[in-house]
Amino acid sequence: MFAEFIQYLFTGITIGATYALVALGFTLIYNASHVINFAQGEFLMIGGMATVSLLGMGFPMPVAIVLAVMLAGIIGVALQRFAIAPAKQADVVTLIIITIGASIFIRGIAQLVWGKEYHVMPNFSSDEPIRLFGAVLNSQSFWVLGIGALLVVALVLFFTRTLMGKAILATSMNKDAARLVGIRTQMVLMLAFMLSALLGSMAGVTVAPITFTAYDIGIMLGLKGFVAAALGGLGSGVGAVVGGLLLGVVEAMTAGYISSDYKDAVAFSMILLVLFFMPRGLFGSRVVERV
Amino acid sequence: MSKKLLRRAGFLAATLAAGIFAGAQAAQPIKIGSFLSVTGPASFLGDPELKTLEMYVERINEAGGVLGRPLQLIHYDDAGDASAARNFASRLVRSDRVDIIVGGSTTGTTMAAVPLIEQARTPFISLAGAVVITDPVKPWVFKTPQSDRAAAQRVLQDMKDRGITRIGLISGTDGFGRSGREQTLAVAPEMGIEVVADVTYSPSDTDMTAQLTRIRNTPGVQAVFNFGFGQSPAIVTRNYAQLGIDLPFYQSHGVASDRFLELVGRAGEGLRLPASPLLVPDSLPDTDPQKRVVQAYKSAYEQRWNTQVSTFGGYAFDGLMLAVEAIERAGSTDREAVRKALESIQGYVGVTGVFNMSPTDHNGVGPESFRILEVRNGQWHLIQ
Amino acid sequence: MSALIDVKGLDKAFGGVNAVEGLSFSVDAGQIYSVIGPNGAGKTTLFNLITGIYTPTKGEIHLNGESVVGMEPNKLAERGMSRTFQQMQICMNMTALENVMLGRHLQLKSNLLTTLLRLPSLLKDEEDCRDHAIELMKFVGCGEYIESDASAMSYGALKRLEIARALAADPKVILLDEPAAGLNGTETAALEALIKKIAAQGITVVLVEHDMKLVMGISNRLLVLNYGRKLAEGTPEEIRNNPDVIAAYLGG
Amino acid sequence: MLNSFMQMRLKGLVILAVIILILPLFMSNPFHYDMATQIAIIAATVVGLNLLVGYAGQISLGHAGFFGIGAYFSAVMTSNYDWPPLPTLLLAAALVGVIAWIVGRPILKLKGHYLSMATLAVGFIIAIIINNEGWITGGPDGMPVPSFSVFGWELSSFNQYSFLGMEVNGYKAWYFFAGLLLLLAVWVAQNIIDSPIGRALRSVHGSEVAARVVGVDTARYKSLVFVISAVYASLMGSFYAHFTGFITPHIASFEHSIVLITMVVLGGMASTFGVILGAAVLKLLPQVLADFQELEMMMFGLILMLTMIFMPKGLLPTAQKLLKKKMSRKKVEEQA
Repeated sequence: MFAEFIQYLFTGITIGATYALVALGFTLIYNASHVINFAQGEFLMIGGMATVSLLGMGFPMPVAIVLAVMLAGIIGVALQRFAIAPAKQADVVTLIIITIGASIFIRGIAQLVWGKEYHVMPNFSSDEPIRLFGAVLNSQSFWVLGIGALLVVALVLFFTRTLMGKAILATSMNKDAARLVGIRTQMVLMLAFMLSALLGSMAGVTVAPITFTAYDIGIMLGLKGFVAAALGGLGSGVGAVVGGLLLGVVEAMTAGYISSDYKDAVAFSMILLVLFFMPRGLFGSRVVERV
Repeated sequence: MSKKLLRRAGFLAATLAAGIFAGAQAAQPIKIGSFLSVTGPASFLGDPELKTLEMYVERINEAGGVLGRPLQLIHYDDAGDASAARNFASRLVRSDRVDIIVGGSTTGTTMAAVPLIEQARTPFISLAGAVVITDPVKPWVFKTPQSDRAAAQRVLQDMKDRGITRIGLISGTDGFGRSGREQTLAVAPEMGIEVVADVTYSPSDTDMTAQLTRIRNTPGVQAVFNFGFGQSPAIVTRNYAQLGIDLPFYQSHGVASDRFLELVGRAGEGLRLPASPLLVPDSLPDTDPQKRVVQAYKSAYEQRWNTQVSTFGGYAFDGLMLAVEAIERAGSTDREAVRKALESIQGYVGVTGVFNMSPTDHNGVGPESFRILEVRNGQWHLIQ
Repeated sequence: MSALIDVKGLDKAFGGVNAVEGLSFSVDAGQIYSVIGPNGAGKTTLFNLITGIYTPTKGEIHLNGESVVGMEPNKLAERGMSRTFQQMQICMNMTALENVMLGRHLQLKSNLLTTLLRLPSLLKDEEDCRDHAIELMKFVGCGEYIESDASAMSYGALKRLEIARALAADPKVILLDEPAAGLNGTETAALEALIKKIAAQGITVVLVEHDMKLVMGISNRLLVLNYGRKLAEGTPEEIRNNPDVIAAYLGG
Repeated sequence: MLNSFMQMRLKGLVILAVIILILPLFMSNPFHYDMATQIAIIAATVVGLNLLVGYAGQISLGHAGFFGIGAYFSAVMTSNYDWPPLPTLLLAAALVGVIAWIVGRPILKLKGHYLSMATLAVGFIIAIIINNEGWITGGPDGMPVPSFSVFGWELSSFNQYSFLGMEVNGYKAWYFFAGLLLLLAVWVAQNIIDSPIGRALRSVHGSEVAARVVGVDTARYKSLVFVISAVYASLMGSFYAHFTGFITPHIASFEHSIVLITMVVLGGMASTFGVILGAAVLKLLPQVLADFQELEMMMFGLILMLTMIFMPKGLLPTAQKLLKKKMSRKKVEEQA
């Protein structure tokens, strides 16, 4: 019984950690620009696919990963520069549609370049599963959790200890004021998109050995990331992490104990329920309407 | 790439122009229509299917065509979306006025097109699996893959031969998995097998450990059967190995491709599945009538496309060949005559099996055409 | 004469900081009543509390003898409360005239059926509404904008348009939040005349304003706020001579 | 003045009717009618969605769910229980209206992206139920739907009808029927927009606070427009099901919701005729791009992205603006 519970819990936490990283990507961009970037999932895809294809070219894994993540970062900057920045006067929905268009475009190119097939990526370390309290865990799960935790810590340090990070925070709070004190807000926005792309692609690389990777893997993971971000409260880093983990665990528990058919439905009902009582998610800021 | 794009644009303009000034047809080609899921979640079906059709239409035309007329392949990509499939089928029968349709990668896309094609009275050979496509029989609809019921029967038969009577079932919530699950649940009691655990996963799931743990903890399970297609069964297989479940493990024909072996790696050792002989052409005994056909298709495909052959391309091969055979037998493209000819095909040796069509059986292949394969040392191995 | 608006012991805290604290005052019907005070004194917060945009942390608000604490703004509008905003709230996706017609929302008797089928009763109603709105636009001095989109209007005109919208609801009391802010001398003079005209119709006017000349000239009574508390209340004469007010305003 | 306004309202409707009448001159085969009919039905759906998104400014990423309920309710009841199509379709719409009202009340309190999230969740849950309850819906592989019929008169695109002595093909009959539906949908939508209710809705978008202080019960109006747009979706879902003859859960999916809202934004929010254009463009684009095969997806994404970047107000409003500019320039030149 206990082993079963631990098994579900770990399954949920592993996948939840991925959701959390995607959700953090959403949060970063949301904070800097109030845009919901529906192309966020594509960064995961690029991370995974580029790594696989670089491995195929004979690069050693660490190099392949670094190059893949850099590629994603460049695409993130390009997305901001060429798709979001020219349309800054647009409506919220219009921006959503632009990011959806961008995600279809990126996916279309990935399909041309990398083909439609699913690809295997080897585990970072051993293939041997690890046994813990009677549960069996993929060693890669620990990589996912470890790298996830590391990225979160790095992000916290970045925002609290570096000038760049503080500039992003300032821009998110008040764009005009930030501009007045000499912050180049366009730079900051680009930086936010780049960071978010780096996060997403790292998530994509670390989960690829568990989930396989293909040109269209970003759709669902991106959507789940958005769900996690909204659950935790848009704009809240803690919210993104908690939302992601919670979503993953609820899915795994439902699949294990209740019904795998209605796993996603249970997760979505939970979100509705949370939003009924906390209209800004679990950790969303309680802003006062100013008139 | 821009050159390719330009050529494409030119081609588009030409087709548009041809559509507008319809009429200027010199050689009166036989029009083979097709809508396939070349992109999207079912692209692993549609992609080899399209490659096969393109390649063999080329080959047939090089050899002088059919009835002295060249074949013209008109193809659209439905991306796995049933509404798109229906619209493209509409375009094929109403705008392109094709003589016969070979297509429909999934049951969903096939069934969405069926009412329209039936009304338009155009022969249609589907490449999708579910039993509902040809049961009950629809006058104009045929199909080449063995039905999912046949697959279930074949797998359960093999289990029974090994003395297994209580199994756990795990299936996808997509069309293939759903229909497969229903057929398995329906067939099991007839064959004296009890399904004691029955769980599902969604095609977008990235981890099935929870579902498998549930099966493992169900008392009395002697074997596990995964009915699904796409990459999900590969994840199931890896999770299965990870959890260290040492019960016999079966997959369906939905993953019968070499690609699957690559995805699962060592985790696939020992699993069995029903498949066409395409995966093990050289292990077939020389007396097997399919051996020659299968070997020829495999080598031709792999040479032309420089990629591994898959069972799904085989469905398209059989579909096209049955269409050609029927047109030749009918001596014309008269639709009713072609339909009748299709119904009368007996003993046609294809890649998938030996087809015996009749007015009451528009599929023509049964469970016996499946071979049971086992993965040994990362290779398919024929179980005699 | 009984009080139209009666406020007792009003508190409003934002995250532990009191924007309004222990405030009590009352406004008699027919008065022009002004609220003044330095920036951040809680004037706009007070308006938001009275009109139901914010819910007070503590305290009572009575409108015409009825307790209205926690009531939605639209319910207050039904009871004759109307207002304008410091940061103007104009529907830029509509024409100027439609903005004023919106103000008559509560006076219209349309229902879903008459709307869907566009029955004659609806058309008649709409025509009356339109005529009334045109009259009001002329009344506030926006006559030349009747055919314009709201987005095409000047700042000063929009300020008057907002007043027209507030008047369209046939209110008992109208709350004007800094109507003179950003206006030039001539415009302010016109505004003063307008406020007097409104008051002359028997509508109670509550005013938040920085322009002392304007306020002292038209108000019957004044309330002075400082840091969310009442500093003084009285006639313009009393306020002018109040030592606390002088100290606060001269930075004592 | 009211008269000239009335005329303006009618002008749009008349132009639309004329387009529907002339279009057959350019359609050479049943497939064209097939596409045109679907465009009309989907356009009517987005005309309803536009009331919610374009006019009231409330984003719904789950509208395909309501479309799906309408389609499946009609399909299941008419095929499994032999209910007559017309009452079934109306009942479905009423049912969807009630569902939308119940879920709308709490979720419309949410703002911005949280509302998107909640509507997305509602749509997803509906799609999951349709997908999972295969015993009644046919599951992911879908189910066939009988033809539409009223009082024993069957409307099928494969029948032949004689009308005033003319022989009319079924597909043409369906086309004109769908055209009529679209005209009706537009007429009703315009009646709503150009009324106190419509004004209240637009004010919710323009300034919700302003709306509230002039007495608009914004919660009630948001619910109302949510219900109206859901009923539109349900009705058109039912017609779509009867017309196409086969439906799969895809029509209730998140992807389809995205397609619907994209039609609104692409065509032009708060422009009834714009969203019809949006529906036509988005429905025809895959047919046009079909010949590009593997480039199709990339091109679709690129076109969508570029259009929205350079015409953020949508196709029709941008075109109108350009036209107006040109006209006024001409006027200036003439005067000079």
